[in-house]
Amino acid sequence: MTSQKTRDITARTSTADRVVQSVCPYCAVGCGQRVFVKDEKVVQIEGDYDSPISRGRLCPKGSASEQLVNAPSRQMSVLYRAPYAKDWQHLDLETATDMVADRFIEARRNTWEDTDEQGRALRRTMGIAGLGGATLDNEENYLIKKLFTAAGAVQLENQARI
Amino acid sequence: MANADCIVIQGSNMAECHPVGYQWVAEAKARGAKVIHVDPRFTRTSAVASKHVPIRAGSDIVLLGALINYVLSKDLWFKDYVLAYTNAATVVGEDFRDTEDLDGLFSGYDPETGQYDLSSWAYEDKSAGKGGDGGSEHGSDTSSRAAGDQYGSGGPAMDGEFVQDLTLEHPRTVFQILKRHYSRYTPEMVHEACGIPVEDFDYVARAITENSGRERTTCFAYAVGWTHHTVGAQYIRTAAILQLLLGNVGRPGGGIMALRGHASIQGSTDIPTLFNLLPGYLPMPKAEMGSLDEYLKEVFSPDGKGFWANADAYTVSLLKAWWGDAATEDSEWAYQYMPRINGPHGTYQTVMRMLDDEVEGYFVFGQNPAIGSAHGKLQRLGMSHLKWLVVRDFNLIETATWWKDGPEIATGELKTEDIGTEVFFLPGATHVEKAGSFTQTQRLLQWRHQAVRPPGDCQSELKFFFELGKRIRAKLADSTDERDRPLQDLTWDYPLDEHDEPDPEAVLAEINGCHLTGPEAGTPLSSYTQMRADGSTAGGCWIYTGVYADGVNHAADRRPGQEQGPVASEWGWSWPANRRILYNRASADLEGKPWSERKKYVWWDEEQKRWTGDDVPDFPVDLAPGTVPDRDARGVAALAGDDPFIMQSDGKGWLYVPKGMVDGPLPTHYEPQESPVSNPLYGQQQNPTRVVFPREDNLSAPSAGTRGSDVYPYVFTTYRLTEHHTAGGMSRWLPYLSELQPEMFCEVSPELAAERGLEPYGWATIISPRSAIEAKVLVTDRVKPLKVGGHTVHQIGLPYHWGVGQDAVVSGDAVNDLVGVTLDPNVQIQESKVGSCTIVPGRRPQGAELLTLVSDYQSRAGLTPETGNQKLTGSDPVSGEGTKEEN
Amino acid sequence: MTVSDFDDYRPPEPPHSRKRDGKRRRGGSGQGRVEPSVVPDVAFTSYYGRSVVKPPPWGNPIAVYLFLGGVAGGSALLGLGGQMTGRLILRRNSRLAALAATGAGAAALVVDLGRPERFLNMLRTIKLTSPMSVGSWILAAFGTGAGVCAASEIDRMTGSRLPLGPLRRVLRGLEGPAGVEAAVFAAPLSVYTAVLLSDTANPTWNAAREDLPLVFVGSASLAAAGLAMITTPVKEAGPARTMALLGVAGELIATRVMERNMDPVVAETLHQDAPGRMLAWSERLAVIGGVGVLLGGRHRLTAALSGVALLGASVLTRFGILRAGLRSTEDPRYTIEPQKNRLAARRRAGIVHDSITTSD
Amino acid sequence: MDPLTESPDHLRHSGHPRKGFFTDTSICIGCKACEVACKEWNRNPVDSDYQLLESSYDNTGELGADTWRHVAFVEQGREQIDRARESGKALVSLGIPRIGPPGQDRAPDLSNADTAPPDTDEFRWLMSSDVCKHCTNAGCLDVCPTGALFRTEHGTVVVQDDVCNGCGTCVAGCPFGVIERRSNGTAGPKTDRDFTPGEQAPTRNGGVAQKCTLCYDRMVDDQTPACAQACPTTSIKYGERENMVTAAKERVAELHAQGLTEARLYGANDSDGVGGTGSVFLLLDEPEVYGLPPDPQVPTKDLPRMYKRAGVAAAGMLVGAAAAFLVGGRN
Repeated sequence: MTSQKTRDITARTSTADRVVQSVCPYCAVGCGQRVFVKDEKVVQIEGDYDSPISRGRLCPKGSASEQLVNAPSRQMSVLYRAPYAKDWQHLDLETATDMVADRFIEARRNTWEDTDEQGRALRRTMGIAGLGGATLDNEENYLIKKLFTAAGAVQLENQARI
Repeated sequence: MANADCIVIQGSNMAECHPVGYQWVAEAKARGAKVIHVDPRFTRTSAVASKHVPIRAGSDIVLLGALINYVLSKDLWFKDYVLAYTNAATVVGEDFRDTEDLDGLFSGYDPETGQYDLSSWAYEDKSAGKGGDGGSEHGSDTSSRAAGDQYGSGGPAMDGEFVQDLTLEHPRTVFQILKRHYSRYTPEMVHEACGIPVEDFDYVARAITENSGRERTTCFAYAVGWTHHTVGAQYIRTAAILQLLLGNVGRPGGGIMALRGHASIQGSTDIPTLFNLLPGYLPMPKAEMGSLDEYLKEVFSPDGKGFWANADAYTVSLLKAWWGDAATEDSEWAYQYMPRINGPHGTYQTVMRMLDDEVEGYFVFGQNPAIGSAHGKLQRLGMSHLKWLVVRDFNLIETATWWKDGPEIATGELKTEDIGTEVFFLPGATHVEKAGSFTQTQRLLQWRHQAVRPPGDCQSELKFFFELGKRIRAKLADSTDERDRPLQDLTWDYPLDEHDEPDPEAVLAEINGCHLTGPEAGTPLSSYTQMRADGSTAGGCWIYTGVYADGVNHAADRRPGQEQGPVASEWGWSWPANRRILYNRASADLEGKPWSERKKYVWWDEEQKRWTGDDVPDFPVDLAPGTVPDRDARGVAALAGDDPFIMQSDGKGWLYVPKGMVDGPLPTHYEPQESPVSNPLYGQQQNPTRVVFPREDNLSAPSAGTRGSDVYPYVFTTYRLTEHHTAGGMSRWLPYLSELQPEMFCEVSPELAAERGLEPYGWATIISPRSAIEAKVLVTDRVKPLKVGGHTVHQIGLPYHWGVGQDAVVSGDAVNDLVGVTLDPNVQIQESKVGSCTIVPGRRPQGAELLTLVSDYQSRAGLTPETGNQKLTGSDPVSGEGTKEEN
Repeated sequence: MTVSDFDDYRPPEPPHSRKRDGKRRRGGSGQGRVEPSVVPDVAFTSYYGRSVVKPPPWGNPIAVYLFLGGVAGGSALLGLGGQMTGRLILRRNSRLAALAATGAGAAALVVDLGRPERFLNMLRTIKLTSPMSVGSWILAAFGTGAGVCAASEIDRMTGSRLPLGPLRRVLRGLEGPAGVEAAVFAAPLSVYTAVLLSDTANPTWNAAREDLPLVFVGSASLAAAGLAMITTPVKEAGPARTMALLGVAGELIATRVMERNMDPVVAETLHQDAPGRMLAWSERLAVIGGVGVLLGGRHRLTAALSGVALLGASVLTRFGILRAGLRSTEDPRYTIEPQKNRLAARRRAGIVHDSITTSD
Repeated sequence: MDPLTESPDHLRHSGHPRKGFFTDTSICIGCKACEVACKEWNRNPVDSDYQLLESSYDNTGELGADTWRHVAFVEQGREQIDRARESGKALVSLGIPRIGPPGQDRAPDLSNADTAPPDTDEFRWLMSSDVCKHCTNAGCLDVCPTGALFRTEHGTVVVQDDVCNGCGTCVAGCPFGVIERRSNGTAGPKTDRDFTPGEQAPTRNGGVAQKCTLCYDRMVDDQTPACAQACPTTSIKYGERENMVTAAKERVAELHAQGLTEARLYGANDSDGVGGTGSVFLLLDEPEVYGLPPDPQVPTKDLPRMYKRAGVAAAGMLVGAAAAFLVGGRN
């Protein structure tokens, strides 16, 4: 004797509004993922059968991708810690981006090196550094490298060396 | 890998770190392949391997060298392959001296600089009749120390013609040098240095040699267990030599597979966020490369063979992509807009500079250096010297919060109210909230489509950095300062979607490149062979050219795997030119026939007069076997029909590296920076060219036999667990993963537990010369004490995922606090896989007493910044000098 | 665990939930609780000493229900006896006791449900394979009869002041048949809980399946009789005294038989720790109550005190049996050893077709 | 087979073959992807106070209301390996039944098989992903009073969350210790919104018996259960139960042929105490090593006898009561 609810049961993968093909964000095997979206929320992420790399399988981290996206402790607003402050304060995104741009320009001016001691051109700043990239997209890394190089900020590194 | 007959997993815990990749190993094993796991610990990989061989951390080159010796001395090498496709027959110049002659040093060592002059390693030049040069100018140049990959994916330029002896009998052939170099790497030496019993060595040696040759192939897989050493790059070289000798490169089920830890870590070296590289492994300009011509001369030799000879086209196309119309022939294609490097500016050097207050601002995106980088304390202290810090992540990782809850706050070394660093935490978008491509470990680009919009303030890096660039450019729009010209002239106008997000496909199209002039102006390039050095093409990363051929995003190709053959070339796009196995010309013999039916992959089709097979041939498609190039030909045209290694400047697989590696043409065993064992092979204890940082805050433990080495008698080795991701930023905040591995622990053998009175699942404190951490104790037979050189070496396993903070679901002490900073000279990667420590029962002290504990042990061992940091330890350090004078 | 001076610097570790303590246990129970040695002991073949079967989430209310169900059943029988032999006080008191015990017992049952608001789902279906389902229907049927009887008694006690109107005649008319109906379900009510416990994978309860019903009817009888001896004057309590003695004798004998029929390893659980002490005291109280009835049953105070002792004995029996069963799941030995033994015995007897472990 | 309890021919057949798992522990890498994939799909709460469980790499301990897949980790030395080999060999020599035509049912004689295959170390680390057995004769289902537990058209055993009233009888009825009542006391803010960044997912079905559904909701839409889909090495296989049993038998024969006499099947025998299980396992040691019962029996197997004994007892009580009035009435 089953209840109506039981008789109506269906998988939320079947009722999703759309399924989007993606790639696992954790390690470099590059397992295929299917992202199921319902009401503009990610309701399930599972392996993509079609992927010849992973054939639908995922490791525990890949299987936890939905929780990565919908993590209970995920931060979704900008936080700012002023010099010597004891705690965070909120800041709107516009202001924060603008402040970072100002600081970028200022640090670049402060620490610009035109030439080395032998007079050879350096055209760079050693006052700005960047770290990251191994979890980013190629397109993102490309823009970062392009911007940093054009700005003369050469100290850009990522996990590949860590 | 599924095609391999024997798989050696060494320096990687593949089943734990790449479970899904491991399915191919499991499949191979189910088909009867032998799987051998060489690792200090018995891990989940060992549990499903055919055999586990425990090894002392940091002694892998002895094992691999002994396997080379086994193959050579038992005459088990694949003769046709080696003669045809490697540089075995090439004769090395007479000035070369091996480590056998100089007790652990090669010729050319300069004790003043701690570096090699590479000139004596060169091949014998036909025309000169003696040691060819071409290396000397590199060798003497300090900034070439930056990295081996300075020279792109294919190694440095080689000029001239070299003497060969196909009988291999000339004593200075690479083959004979190799034989002699590894002659003392015997099974007994393996036992002595690695703690591997002779029977186990025999097992491995038989397994790989019986499973190599025409009919069978053996595959090696490694990960950071090999790279995280002061001789890391040479670990991989050793395996490469072995694989070349066995004929296992460029063939199905062969090769050396790098197992990388991050979704796009391959991509982030292809399109590098690295100080020393430009996209496509073009080197970053150095101070002495004042003009584009000088730059290009350094990058490639126009007389060399292969595809690197076109580096001028790749470089100009890159400059055109970045500076568009401002890149003209007259302006040297805007070469002068490029900043120059004049030394290693790696992340560890940057941290040292932070400590010296020379760095104002630091962007950290998707990384957690406070936990994940070696010597966590230096990282955090470094950040406390910054003016501003931008952290972009999903969660409040320790790198964002060290100023209020880091370990240094607890010890009193830092006070929140005294830290002047401004910290911006900017939330990032997850992989489903943005579109873009990842490049996985086998060079395959796969596009991710956007599923949902990022919530709240979350932004993709693409959006953030595009926006940042826009603002910087706007603020500098009116500047007349020459130094701002590169920013003003930068091409920075990507189409936006309805949410003002830059279109990632447009960026991919720029990376792919397009024709700028002629009838095809504006159409995407379909291959890097179309790139020109005359400004008629643009392209941001030549090796990725073709991914956007015909205006189609091939990274997004998704023909289901089940509808395709085993190579599945219509899923994603792999560089270069969608090839799945590099150098696959080597899967066929000299005549272009497959070495065997069982292992056929790419072959010469006599009727169609072209290369064909399961994969895209990694070779000029119509270059017939047996073709002999013109003497004067250069570049691709200079390739012979039997030069499968098309990216190497001589088209051969390199057993011996005359240029490109700064710490030796052949891999040689050196002990780690910290080791309880004396180098059993040479008087030279450690890699003489390793990069050291002798500082009060970066002390090293004394090596075996020196004063105080008994204070830190145990070896620790670090690793990852399946359930977590590196420094935990993407796993310790997830309850489902945190509950599976909730607490920091250490793994010790029952013998060590008994020796130190450690209680199972009780607490222990592990003390290194840098810091002390606490961990729960897992007493297990999976860690075995090894008999090395007559005494017992205890190893302690430490997973490095945890960190001290308040925001994560689970936290714990960070292993990287124990690790010091000493780097591999080729690639500037730190030695975090092995170090010296001691262990005591119980929890560690809190607050300032922690510092007291650490300094107690330091003074007991008599540590000074010089300890362990002498580069030369050989019996006769002058001999290196002497050789140099002979030159 | 404190082995370092520095341990004191730390805040105490957070207390673990009970469940986690259960998960956390390790070490072999084959050798009892061993001190942790340097190498974790894996000689005893269990998975880190964790239980194989789980204890049902049954707390004290269930033990109370077991007890009250017995009291209700026994009381209904006394009530019917009183009805048939004209012992009006005994009838009244027993009927009231039956209803009160049923009501309180049902309440205890509901309280222990994970979703009390869904208690009516118990009557959603009839399943013979489920003693709980069968029991729910028994309880419902019994409750109906007992309710009618008690309502009638209450009405009489209040001098027919209940606003029943014409229903009073119906009530009076149904009273007699209802008493019979309740009595029909009385014994099943007292006994089904034994099947409920035994029809499980619980080592103790399942091993006791042959004789636990006898123990439970004994316990029910002596409890109901004990209650009647408290509530009812000695004059009318004669049958209760007899029933008490029969109950005591029945329970004492049945318990011994039960133990003898149980797997010797599992039988240990009836003697260990708190449940063991409860069962031992239950026996003592039963004996004391019985002796009290025999020697002073006609003395009002002695009878009442004996009644209390008997009620106590029944309460302790129920708590003891319930808790012994719950405890038996904590140590995997009580699951694994008997199973291994019976498997080996079957194999020795040439029965090899029914093993869950097979070689192909 | 007892008419009171279920048997294979009592399964409701509606054109659907019976589905099940085959968990081949010999290729399990202990990655726990199954545990996570299961929790993700079924929205099960965390089952942990975030401390080491002192059981090798196992930190979830056992199956329960919140953990429907559980990976066991067992570290063993030479002596235990030898014991496992011996017990496996003994099993073969018993001539334990095989299903199939008689006559050809003898396995290759392994009594003299080499018990030390060449590559085996002195040490091994067993990993095994446990799950609800979906028994042919399911104790939990039998004893459920509300009908909340039901046999699906795929032959699996599933709890209807909206029917169960949390009486807990099924918990006692399961011989494998699988099913459990979910406690209400999960920490964290109570919310109904799921799949929302920055918010704790709600804990559903508190107070209700919970266990593996073999992803019934996925199965009705012809999808593979989450754990089997995730499993990187196909240690967890899913399909028609008949095929699973066949695959299991082939695999164990293969391992035996390699000299691995310790390999054995668990749950593939339809004549066992629970009529065979829907989830079949290949184990490398005795079941209790993995926390599995060595000889489980569905409790309802003895139910007719128990009812009979209860009848005797009830009759005794009635007789006693009657006697009380007859005897007691006189005094």
